[in-house]
Amino acid sequence: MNKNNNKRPHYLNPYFGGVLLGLLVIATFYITGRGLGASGAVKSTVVETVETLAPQHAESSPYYSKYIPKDTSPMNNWLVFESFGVLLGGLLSGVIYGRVKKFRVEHGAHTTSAKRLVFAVLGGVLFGFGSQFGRGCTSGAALVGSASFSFGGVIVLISIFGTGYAVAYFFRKLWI
Amino acid sequence: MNRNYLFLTLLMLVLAIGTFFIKKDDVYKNQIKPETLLQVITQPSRYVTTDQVAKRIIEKDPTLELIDVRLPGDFDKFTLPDAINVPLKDIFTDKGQDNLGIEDLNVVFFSNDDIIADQAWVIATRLGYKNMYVMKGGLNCWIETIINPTMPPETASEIEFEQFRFRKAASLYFTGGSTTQPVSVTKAKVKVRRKKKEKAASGGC
Amino acid sequence: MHVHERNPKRTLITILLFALVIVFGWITMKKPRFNYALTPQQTVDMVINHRGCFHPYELEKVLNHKGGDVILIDIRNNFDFAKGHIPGALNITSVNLLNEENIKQLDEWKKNNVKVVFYHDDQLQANGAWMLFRQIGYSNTYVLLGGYRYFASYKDNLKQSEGTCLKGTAKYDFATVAKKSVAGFGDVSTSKPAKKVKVRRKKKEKAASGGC
Amino acid sequence: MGPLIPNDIITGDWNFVIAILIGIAFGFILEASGFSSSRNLAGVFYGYNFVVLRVFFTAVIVAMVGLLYFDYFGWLDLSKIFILPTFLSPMILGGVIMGVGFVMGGFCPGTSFTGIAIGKTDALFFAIGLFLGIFIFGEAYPYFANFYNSGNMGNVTLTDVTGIAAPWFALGFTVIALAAFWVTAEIEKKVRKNMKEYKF
Repeated sequence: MNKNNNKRPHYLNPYFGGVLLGLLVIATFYITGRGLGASGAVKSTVVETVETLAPQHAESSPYYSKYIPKDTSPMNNWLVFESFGVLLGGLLSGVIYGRVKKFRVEHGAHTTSAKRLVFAVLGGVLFGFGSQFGRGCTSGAALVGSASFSFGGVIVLISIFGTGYAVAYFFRKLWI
Repeated sequence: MNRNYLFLTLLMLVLAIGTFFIKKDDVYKNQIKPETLLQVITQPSRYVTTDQVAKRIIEKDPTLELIDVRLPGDFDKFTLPDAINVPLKDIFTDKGQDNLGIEDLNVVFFSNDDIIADQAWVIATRLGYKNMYVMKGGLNCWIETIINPTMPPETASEIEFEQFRFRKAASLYFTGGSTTQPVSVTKAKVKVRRKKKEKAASGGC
Repeated sequence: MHVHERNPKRTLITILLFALVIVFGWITMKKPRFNYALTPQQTVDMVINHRGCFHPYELEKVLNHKGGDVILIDIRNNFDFAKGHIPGALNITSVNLLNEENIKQLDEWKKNNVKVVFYHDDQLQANGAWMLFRQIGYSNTYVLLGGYRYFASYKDNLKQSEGTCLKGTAKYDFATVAKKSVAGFGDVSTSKPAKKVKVRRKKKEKAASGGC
Repeated sequence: MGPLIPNDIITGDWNFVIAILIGIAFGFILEASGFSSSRNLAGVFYGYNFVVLRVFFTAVIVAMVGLLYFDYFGWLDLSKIFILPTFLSPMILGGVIMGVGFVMGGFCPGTSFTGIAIGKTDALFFAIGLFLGIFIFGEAYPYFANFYNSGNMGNVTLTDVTGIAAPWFALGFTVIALAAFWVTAEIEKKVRKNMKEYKF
């Protein structure tokens, strides 16, 4: 390895990160009896937005109405607070390791920033859409679900990574 | 590759294999501890008398769930009104457990006499179910006290006569005579009600 | 390899600490005093096949030979015991059965293959204690059929009890007895269809909600 | 003893404070492991960076094994924790869609938040995409409501479905994960030789 690599921003040893994350999952179960998550917070934001802009539509929709609590706002949700914490935690780590900079786009060698952004949005749309069928995303369903021996969690885990490898070839230009 | 990776791999394997030595009885999660079981077993509070059961059937108590633990053949020939048949051998199967632990229902086990019902009660209690009772004396006692009550001797106390009148009326009720003499039934019921539960059960098996 | 992947020192330390916590938990964990030796299935088999019953006629031998390999335990309270008990019986009130010294005694009997027979006023009241001990592995325990009451009334002629005092049988033909007393009998007691029960498995108590 | 909040050892008032603290820890671990970079994440599919696989599977096996021990010691009642419900066919489809989204977008929801935190525009766009995706789902929900609710098996665990005891799954996952760690380390070495431009 060349010396240049060693001066790059420092990361945790991935296994160390993994062990910490595993312990965090246990701690979360120990304290709250539930798991981590991320897509749920975006869902709450969607429901909140729709409810603010078109309250009647939100009430009558068979999907949104499931997530509108009677006495509080949809944003008054565990996962929303947790995701806010994720932002803070990411910022904290970024500051410590010196990775916080002005907004920039990261992309592979053979693609442009514009293309990268388009695919980021498309990927986000698919991920958001799929996470509703999957009852959670990689953190909520695949990670925490599998860790708590949930059958569905393992199904989502296998399904996400299996598909990822199956289609990776078609998007190689974006990354390699 | 650092040697520590080898240590990590081995350590993680040991931890994972270690989980095999802590295997718990996964099937019966709510099982109570033997010490607790002894405590409840020594309490006679699980026994209810045939009079109490009869009264609750007559009053159409919605919280009463009668479970007949005899064999299906016996059950088909005769059982108490609205009883469910869960033979003793099925008590802990999924089918049997569907009938137990239902919120707000009080289960009363009965059999020919009380032994088999009591055994069902012990097993179900061990499995963690609550609100269960055993009809003392079982169906034998049911016949002797409710269907064919014996007249108390002249010298008996008023309470015993009241009980007898109740049983007589109940007998009519359970053998189909209730429509012919509705008055006596209600009378008896009112009288019986005045008695406190604790004082009741003085007669029989 | 990148620098941060070269030496997983901190990972190793964390995992070791985690392992220590687990070892600590293992050591400090309260081991239950008793474990069930019989599954519910085995318990049901045992009671259905009337295993572990001690018939009154067997008492005769015990009384004549004085002790031997059978120990009688009166599990009533000591007041009832003082009023009268089977000769040679020990008194251990049922609530005290699991006490340290009694368990020690029972363990010894179990080791020496001594039959331990529980009795109360009748079979019903000794049934629970007997079933408990069978279920926690004391396969040398028995329950006296008929209980003390039967013994007290027939102590001079225990032989006749052979086959007679097994509880659990119907004394009457219920179906006929139940309908005989009244003429215009309805269908109340015979062919009533079983009540429909809301089949609802026991719910988890207060499980946490959540997920994404 | 645990879980603390469902057992009322900590009152529910603390719930949101705890949520933020747990979130901070979660975000820190993700960012510090390098999950804020989409190229690190996508590397798992092309063999040049297996950080996702390492962090993810280490977390899963540590949590699986830990939960089993904690349950046994009576510290954490596994019957009281939330088990993700299983909807078989919708979950498989959802996973497939998410898998494609992962390769295209290079993030997953949690990691995109940490990306935003350190100033990645692509992470921000991914999060906007997430918002749109869930919005589209909500609007189109009536068309596939039946499918969405099909295959409901309830809150089942692997043991409930297969009848195999949980330690087998813990050991199985551990062995597979450890083997994968050693194999992918070799793959990574080979692939990286050909990628002069990518800085780790």
